[in-house]
This record gives sequence, C-alpha cells and structure tokens, in this order.
Amino acid sequence: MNGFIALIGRELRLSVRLRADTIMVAGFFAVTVILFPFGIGPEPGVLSRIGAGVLWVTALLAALLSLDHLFSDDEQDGSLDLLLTSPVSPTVMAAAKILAHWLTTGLPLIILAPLLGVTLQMPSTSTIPMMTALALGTPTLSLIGAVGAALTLGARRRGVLMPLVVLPLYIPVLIFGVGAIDAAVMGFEATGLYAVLAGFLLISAALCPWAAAVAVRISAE
Amino acid sequence: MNGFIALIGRELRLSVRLRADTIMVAGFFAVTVILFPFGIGPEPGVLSRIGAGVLWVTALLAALLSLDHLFSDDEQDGSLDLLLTSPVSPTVMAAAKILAHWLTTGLPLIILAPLLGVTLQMPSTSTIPMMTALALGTPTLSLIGAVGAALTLGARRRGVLMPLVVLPLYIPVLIFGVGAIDAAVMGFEATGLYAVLAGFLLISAALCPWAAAVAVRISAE
Amino acid sequence: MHALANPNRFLKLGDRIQPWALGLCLICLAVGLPIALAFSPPDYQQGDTVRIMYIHVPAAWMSLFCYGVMAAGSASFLIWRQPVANMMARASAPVGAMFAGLCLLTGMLWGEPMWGTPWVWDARLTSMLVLFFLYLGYMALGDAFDRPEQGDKAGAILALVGSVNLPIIKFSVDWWNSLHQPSIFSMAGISLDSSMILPLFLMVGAFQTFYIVVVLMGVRTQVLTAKVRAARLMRGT
Amino acid sequence: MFSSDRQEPKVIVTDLAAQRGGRLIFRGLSFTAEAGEAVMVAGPNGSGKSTLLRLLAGLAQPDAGSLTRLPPENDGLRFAGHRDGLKSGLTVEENLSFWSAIYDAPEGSVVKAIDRFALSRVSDMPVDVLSAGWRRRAGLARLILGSAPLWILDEPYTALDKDNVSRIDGILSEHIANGGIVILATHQSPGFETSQTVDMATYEATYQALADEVLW
Amino acid sequence: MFSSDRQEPKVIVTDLAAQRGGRLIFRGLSFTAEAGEAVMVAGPNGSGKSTLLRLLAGLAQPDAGSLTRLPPENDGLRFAGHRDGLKSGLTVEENLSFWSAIYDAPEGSVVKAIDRFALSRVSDMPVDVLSAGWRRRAGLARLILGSAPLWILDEPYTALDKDNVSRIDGILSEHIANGGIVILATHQSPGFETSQTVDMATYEATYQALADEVLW
Ligand code: HEM
Ligand SMILES: Nc1ncnc2c1ncn2[C@@H]1O[C@H](COP(=O)(O)OP(=O)(O)OP(=O)(O)O)[C@@H](O)[C@H]1O
Ligand SMILES: Nc1ncnc2c1ncn2[C@@H]1O[C@H](COP(=O)(O)OP(=O)(O)OP(=O)(O)O)[C@@H](O)[C@H]1O
Ligand SMILES: [Mg+2]
Ligand SMILES: [Mg+2]
Repeated sequence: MNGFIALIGRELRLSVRLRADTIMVAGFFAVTVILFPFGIGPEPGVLSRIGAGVLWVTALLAALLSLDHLFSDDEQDGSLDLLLTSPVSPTVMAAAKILAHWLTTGLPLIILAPLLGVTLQMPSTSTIPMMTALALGTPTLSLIGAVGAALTLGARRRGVLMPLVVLPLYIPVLIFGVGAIDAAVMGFEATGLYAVLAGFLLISAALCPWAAAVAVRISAE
Repeated sequence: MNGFIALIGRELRLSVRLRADTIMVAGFFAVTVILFPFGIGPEPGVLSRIGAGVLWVTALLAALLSLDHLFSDDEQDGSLDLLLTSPVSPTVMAAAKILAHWLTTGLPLIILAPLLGVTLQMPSTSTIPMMTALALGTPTLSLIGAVGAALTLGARRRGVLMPLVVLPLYIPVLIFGVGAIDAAVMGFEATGLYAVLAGFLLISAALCPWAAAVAVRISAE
Repeated sequence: MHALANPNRFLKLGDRIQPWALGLCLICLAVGLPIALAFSPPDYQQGDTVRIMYIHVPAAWMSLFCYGVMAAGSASFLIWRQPVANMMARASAPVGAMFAGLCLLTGMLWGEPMWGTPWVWDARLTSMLVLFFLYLGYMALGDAFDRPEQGDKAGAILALVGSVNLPIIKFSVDWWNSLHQPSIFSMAGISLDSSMILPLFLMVGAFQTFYIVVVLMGVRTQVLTAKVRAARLMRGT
Repeated sequence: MFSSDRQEPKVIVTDLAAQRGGRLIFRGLSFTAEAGEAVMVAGPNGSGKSTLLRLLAGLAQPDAGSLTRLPPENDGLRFAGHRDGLKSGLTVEENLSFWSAIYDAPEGSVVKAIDRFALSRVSDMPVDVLSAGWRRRAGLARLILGSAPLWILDEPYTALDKDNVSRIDGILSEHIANGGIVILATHQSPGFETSQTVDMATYEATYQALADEVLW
Repeated sequence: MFSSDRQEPKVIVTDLAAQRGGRLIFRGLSFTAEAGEAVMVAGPNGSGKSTLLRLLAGLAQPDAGSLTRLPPENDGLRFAGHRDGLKSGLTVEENLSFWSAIYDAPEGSVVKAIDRFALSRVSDMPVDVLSAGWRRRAGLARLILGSAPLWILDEPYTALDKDNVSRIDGILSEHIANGGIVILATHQSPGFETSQTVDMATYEATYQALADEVLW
C-alpha cells in the first residue's frame, strides 16, 4: 500500500516537472474551443452535434500519446528493473501507474468537460451525461493503453506496433462513449450504454493491471 | 551537407523504429474518420462543415505531442553533446531535425488529407485548398515547435512550460489555415490567406532553426 | 490431452489427420461450389448477388472461429505453459486474418449492389475491421522481439485481451440498429431457405477443413524452426 | 543481524544456463552463497555477468537449471544494475524517499542513508546536476534503506573515486559482517575479502553440446 | 600525422574558472598541451573534471580566464563523455555510419573503426542488446572516424575489462605517437605515459575569495 501511494506520488510529481501531458490536455482544450467555433462559425446546432465526438477524440489522443512513456521512461533509466526486484508486486506497480496516468490525462478532461460543453454550445442537459460517460470510459482507455505500452516495451518497431495494438481495443469504448452522450442529449435512455461502459471498465480493471504486469516482466527478461 | 542528410536519415529511421509519431498520425486519422461519422451520424453537411477544423486540430496535435522528444531524446543519451562538438553547425542540426519532424508528422497528414476529405464528405473542390493550406502551414508548426522544444530543454517544470510557450504561437497559423480552407470551399478568394500562411512560413524558416540552435547550446551548458 | 502437449506426438497425430482433412476439403469444394455458384436458386429479393453469401458467411464465421482458437491456445500457453497450444494460436492468426479480409472484401462487394455503398461505419462492419487489425497486431507483435519467447508471450497476452472484441462482433447487429443482416440462427430457429442451407454448410465444411490443413502445416513449421534454433544453440553460434 | 529475526539468507544455483538472442551465453553454472559470504562474479566483457545477476535477481527466467533464493521474497533483496534508477527531475532526497516507501523501510532510513553515503551536501539537488560519482553514490544509497540480506551489485564502483570506492567497500564488508550476502560483478578487485569467485569464462558454452531436454 | 597536413594541434588554458548553480567549481586553472601530449585530469568526485572537459570541448563558456584550441574548429575534435551517444534502436554499424557522415570521415572509416575496436561480432546487433563493455567500446569507436587531432575523454575506461582497457590504451598511445593530443579524466591510472596531470584539487575554490569581477 505504501508502495502504491509512493508510486502515484512520484508519477504525479514527474508529470508536473517533466512531462507535458496534463497541460497538453488543457492546452488542447483551449485550441479546440477556440478553433472549432472559428472553423465552423457560430451556426447553432452544428457545434453541439459534434461535441461528443470532439470530446472523445481528445480523450483518446491524450491517452494514446502519453502512454508511450508509461513504462519506457522507467525502463530507460533502470527504475523498472529496480521496481521489479522490489517487494511491490508488478500488478500493484502497473495499477499505480495506470491510476496516475488517468489522474493526469483522464481526470483533467472530465473536469474541463462542462467548460467545453458551454463553448461548443452543447445543451446544458448534456453536462452530466458527458461527465458520466467520460468518467466511465477514460479509465478504460488508461487501462487498455497500459497493456499496449507494456506489450510493446522491448519490441522492435515499437513506434508502429503500439497504435496497431491499442487502437483496435479502443474502438468499442469510443463507440459506446459517443453513443451514450448523444443518446442523453437527444433525450433517449442512456443507462444501458453507461452499463456497457461500466462493464468494460470492470473487465479491464480486473484484467489489465495484471496483463500489463505480465507483459512488463516479459520485456525485462 | 553530408551531416544534414545523415541527420535526417537517422531521425526518420528512429521514428519508424522507436517513436510512434508517424503511425500515430495515420492512426489518428483512422480514429477521426471512424469516430466523427459515428458521433455525428451520416447527416450530410455537418461533417463537411467541420472538416477543416478537424484537419487542423490533427496537425496541431501531431506536431505538439511529438515535439516533446525532438531534442530531449538526444540529450538523454548524450548524442546532443556529441553533435554540438561535431563539425555540423547547431543551426544545420536544428534545421535537419525540424525537416525530419515535418516529414514524419506534417507530410503524412498532407498526403492523407484527400482521403480524410472523402470520408468526412467534404466537397471534392476542397482537396487542393486543403493540401495547399496544410503544405504552407504544417512546416511552420514544426519550426515554431522546435524553438519551444529547445527553449524548454534544460528547464525545470518543462512539462508546464512547453505548451505554454508553443500554443500561443500556433494560434495564428491555425486561424489562417482553417480560414483558407473554408474560404476555398465556399468559393471565396483564398489567395490572400495563403499568402499570409506563406509569410509565416518564410519568417519562421529564416528565424526558427537559428533560434532553436541558440537555445540548444544554452541548455547544454 | 496431455499427450498432445508433446510436439512430436502432436505432429504424428497431425500426420494422420491431415490427408483426411485435405480430402474432405476437396470434396466439399467440388460438390459445394457448383451448387452455390450455379445450381442453388437466386434470392427472390437479391437475385444472383446472394451467391456472395456462400463465401461471405463462412469466411465471417471462420474468422471468428480462428480468433477463438487463438485466444484459447494463448490462454493455455500462458496458464499451463503448453508450447503446442501457442503454436496452434500462432498458426491460426494468418488464416484468421485471411478469412477476415475475405469477409470484408466480399461484404464490400455485396454492399455495393445491396446498400448502394461498399462501406458504412456501422458497428458490425467496424468491429470486423477491428478484428482484422487485431490479427495484424498479433502477428506483428509476435515477431517484434529479439527473443522469440518474448514474442510468444506478448502475443498471447494481446490475443487474450483482444478476445473481448468477439462478443461485440457477434452481437453488434442486435445491439445497434445496423444495416447489416441479423443472424441466420436465432432462438426462433433457422431463418434461411432450406435450398440455401446445403451449399452454405458445404462451404463451411470446406473452409473448416482447409483451416485444419493449414494450421497443421503451420504447427509443423514452428516445431521444426524451434528444433533448428535448439540445434544452433547447442553449437553455440 | 539478518539471521536473528528471520531465516538465514542463502543462494543456491545449480547447473544454470542462459541464452540470449539465440546464443547460449553460459551453461552448467553452480555455486552456493551462505550468510556472511561475498561472491565475486568475474569475466571479460560480454561473458554474461550482468545476465547472471539479472537471473539471480529474478528479472529473467533461467533457460535451464535451478535457482533458489532464501528468503525467496523480494523484500530480502537489493539489486543495483548498470543504470541508477534515479529520476533526474527529482532531488536526491525525493528519490531516496520514494525507494524507502517502496522498500517499506522504517522512518529515518533516508536520513541514515544520506548520512552513511555522505550525500548531505547534495540531498536537495535535482539528480541531473550531480557529477557522475555523486550520482552513482546516490543510487547505491538505496541498498541500506530497510535491511535486506541479499545484495546483488553490477559494477558498483563505476565512476567512483578512491575515497568513495573504500567507502562502498566499508559498507559492503559491514554488510557481510552482519550476516548479509553480497554478489557483485566488477572488473576491479574489491577492497575486501570475497569468499569465492565465479569465473564466467569457465561456463562459456561455445561449441558445447547441450541435452535436448534442457532446451525444451 | 596531424601536423603534416595542417596546423600543429594545441590547447592553451589560462586562469580558467567555472561556476555551476552559484557554486564556484574551480578557479585559476592553467595548462598547455602540445602535439603528442597526453594530459590526465585527476581529482575526486565532483571536483569539476567533467566540467573542465566540457569547457575544453566548447560545450560551455568559461566564467573567467581564456581557452584557446588549435585548430579552433570542431572537425579537429572528438569528445567522449559519460554517456555514449548511441541510439539503442540502431545497430552498431548504423550508429557508426551516422557519426562518420557527421564527421565527414573518408569512405571505409567505419569498417576500419569496427575492426580496430574488435566490434565485428556485434556490428549488426542493435546497440541495446550489447553488454555494457561492448557498448562502451562501440561509443569510443567514434574517435577514429576521420582523423581529429584533439581527443577529450571523460572516463573512457568505464565498464571495460582488462583486455579492452589495454586495447584502448594502445589506441590512445598510438594517437599520441602520431602527434595527436589526448586529454582524459579518469579515476584509474592509464596504461601509457601521460606528460602532465591536472589535479583538480589544486584549483578548488571553496572558501576562497574571488574578486567580484571574475564572477560577474
Ligand atoms: C464489408 C462489409 C461486411 C462485413 C464486415 C460483414 C461482416 C459479417 C460478419 C462478421 C458476419 C458473421 C456474423 C455472425 O456470425 O453472427 C456476417 C454474416 C452475414 N453477412 Fe455480412 N458483412 C458485410 C457485408 C454484408 C452485406 C452487404 C450483406 C448482404 C446484404 C451481408 C450479409 C450477411 C449475412 C446474410 C450474414 C449471415 C448472418 C448470420 O448468420 O449471422 N453482409 N457478415
Ligand atoms: N537479445 C540479445 N541478442 C543477442 N545477444 C544478446 C542479447 N542480449 C544479450 N546478448 C549478449 O549476451 C552477452 C552477455 O551480456 P552481459 O551483459 O551479461 O555481459 P557482461 O558479462 O555483463 O559484460 P560487461 O562486462 O560488458 O558488462 C553479450 O555478449 C550480449 O551481446
Ligand atoms: N547546475 C548545478 N547546480 C549546482 N551544482 C552543480 C550544477 N552543475 C554541476 N554542479 C556541481 O559541479 C560539480 C562538478 O561536477 P563534475 O561533473 O565536473 O565533477 P567530476 O569531477 O566530473 O566528478 P565525477 O568524478 O563524479 O564525474 C559537482 O559537485 C556538481 O554537483
Ligand atoms: Mg555487464
Ligand atoms: Mg565526471
């Protein structure tokens, strides 16, 4: 438990000091918010139609592009070897890293979502569904992505492999995520879609830290 | 000149073997293409309205997120020191890296743009304007971004600094880039907007490699 | 079961099965293809384009089946450390990818006359494309390591994680209102004219036996490659 | 010290073989290290010292042979490889505090380690401004966070000056005197008594036959 | 060799001072190195050896004093620091070919370097699977790409076994015999004649007053 908390603390600290992820997510919001209304003009209706899509593409990209370094930084400087020879189990380590990753890329997105909603002229009824869908979906992105990052750790042509491995697994989350927001906005019942997202989350929360841990161990060999 | 070519060759090779940038750009396209129609539905008109915006956000993100490593990988493994003590001038080195960066993130975007246009149901008249605007704008993104990457190289709290430095400088390119495409699609005269983009490109091509070189030298001290 | 875990015994069994499978495959093709392509009745709605079904549907089923084998093989490789199971999984991947590609291709050919467009971003079509990419990812990952053992294990994990996509493909027609045909088989029974069932099943039989032949060949290649590697190791080169 | 509160530490290696990239690196390697012993792993570059130490640390699985470590859990182990595992963005103290939490070391361990490794002057500097030798020492300070009996060290003397080499030697021999085990690979000769030397050259596997079942 | 086709190489250092992070590392450092000389830079960890070598290589500017390098251009210089500057994703040969293009070395230099540093066995392996010593050697092989008279080496012996230390010593003394200059910092004693030693301890600036204008 000690180790789990220490790992999260370290990841958060490093993220603020060295990595651009968190701020990049916020920065991307700024750009999206400035740019889309610019590109599309203030026509009502158009903006709000694409809100859910924009939101999820952001979430996906933020996750994907920051995942590249989830384990490889630690591998480069030798920390990974030391962590694997430490009393902290690899699964706990992977879980801590995944949680920290979500805290720095998924969470800011959820927090900023209402703001995006307003600037994209989405109806105010969409705020809660947006945040719910993101809250249920973004952790799954971090979880699945961690497995991809771990699997490709020691691989040749990692740059090509990682998206090939991860993107297919992301599609279902995206489909249901966008579906849930859109359903809610149009006044349909979205509970079923939330349930599917929650199901994905549960399955991946149960499997992914373990799978990532196994993959990391393999790459260290 | 030898060194310039060797540097570009190395960067391209590393990009394919280690970094996810190039494929990520293609992957992002796939996702955008899959996702936006999903999120928005096949209603004609809506998709085509946002095409330019989507395209530019892609370009921006691809540039921004891959820039983080433009110099820092070389700094980490000591290559940067060796390059700075080599006969190749730092400006040439920066120029080579910038060109390689554009080749791996900007160029794929331009090449894939017609495809995106089709899937986003943009009118076929928009293909040439899209490619022209991207061709004039994306090199500027790489150029400006390189200065940002170099400036924040040795900095503490780099993660926060880099987007803060680069994003404001990107906005003008984006505004004119989107404007040019939209103007052309709506049948207006876009030459003036192209000229502005070309102007940005010329200025930054003249200044940025040099500025990046100075910044890199300072950070090596 | 344990006997099959030994590569040599597995190969011996394979030697016995392979000719039968090959013969069955040829018979199914010889009988099924003419019926499917010429003698079966055209659909009252779709006309002769319905004949694409006899390739499309078996290919779709087989691509799902191959992934199932791949996932099961990977699981028993990871859990019980059965090298043969992994070899089966790895041999299934290219066949599965081929079937997935065939399904996509015939689907697009079929979609052109039926829906007026070869492609829409509908849930079933998308998830099938995802399956195709998963196959590619699995094959690429398996070959991406300096140590083959590493590639085996990494690929096995990916296969397992990716298996969540299977139910999505299977039930996508029911979960979303899709352009795509709903399942032929349902609780209500078979919703297909009996004159179409025979050729369809002959083609399924042909594809299935073809799969068996190819997988046995693939496993044999892998066993031999491993032996060569072991021999090289012993020489220390 | 270590034996009083727990099991005697021990490492038993029998007939170990390892291959990398299709090449057999070593084979038939056996030794036993008891509490209070220092084992020196020697051999030319590329002979498999680091590979062996990684096997001992549990980072890789042997391709043949067996390996027993007592206590088997990782909290009895400290590994220090070629790379320091320090995060450049963090200060020396932040780095050590992190590892102390990971190792579940008692309160005050970090202060003690900083003191023992004479790091107090740099404790609040970010690791990336340290000189190579100081950085190395900061990495080694992890060893005495908590009290693990088995230390596996891959070239610990790299970048250290004479004074610091003897400082490390002092710490290592103290550890042995306390009933710990040190297994170290180095090209220099350590300044304390090592009880046995594993010479990798002896186990070189080139042109040696290896039974089928070893590989399967 | 170097003097025949160009100017005699030479390094003149006068009254050099350097500070880092507000701390004066050394001051009043002077020496001259002529063609055919080897200068050893000695001193404990953190005494400023690496800092001095980086000044000499032009990677940083002195805070006081002057520094003349002949020839002044970088193509007369090879620097090898703590880190190897090899790209893990590329093979040894790809790495060396890259540097040979950067140094504008004549055709065949890479083959010669691989041969001279006995790297042929690993030349098509990606750098990240090499053992520490082989990797180090691959990094040093850069030195003989092209023919630069001035070599500045920061702890070149790290991770090398005895045979390879003498291989490097052989290459360095050959370079000196050919009229080159070697400036090296190391904690070991090199196996060839060094003509002078710069002891960093002599120039330590702690508790020393220094005129304001030197630092500002
Ligand atoms: C590229 C486009 C297409 C793809 C990726 C695709 C994919 C699939 C898949 C995965 C199955 C197996 C589903 C299962 O076993 O439950 C299937 C079955 C089937 N497909 Fe398609 N399909 C495509 C186009 C079409 C078209 C255009 C038609 C005809 C209008 C069609 C008709 C059928 C039929 C009748 C079945 C059998 C239904 C069943 O038993 O499940 N497909 N297809
Ligand atoms: N994936 C691989 N493919 C091919 N060879 C490999 C691979 N991994 C390791 N090797 C080889 O294994 C050998 C053993 O390496 P190891 O790092 O154990 O040597 P070492 O004794 O620690 O050497 P050094 O003294 O240089 O550190 C090396 O020759 C190395 O090239
Ligand atoms: N930015 C900085 N802030 C504070 N101190 C610094 C900074 N950069 C370097 N130093 C200090 O400068 C000193 C000189 O470092 P240098 O790397 O030159 O030592 P060295 O003689 O090479 O030591 P080693 O033998 O350990 O390699 C070190 O004490 C280091 O902590
Ligand atoms: Mg080693
Ligand atoms: Mg130094």
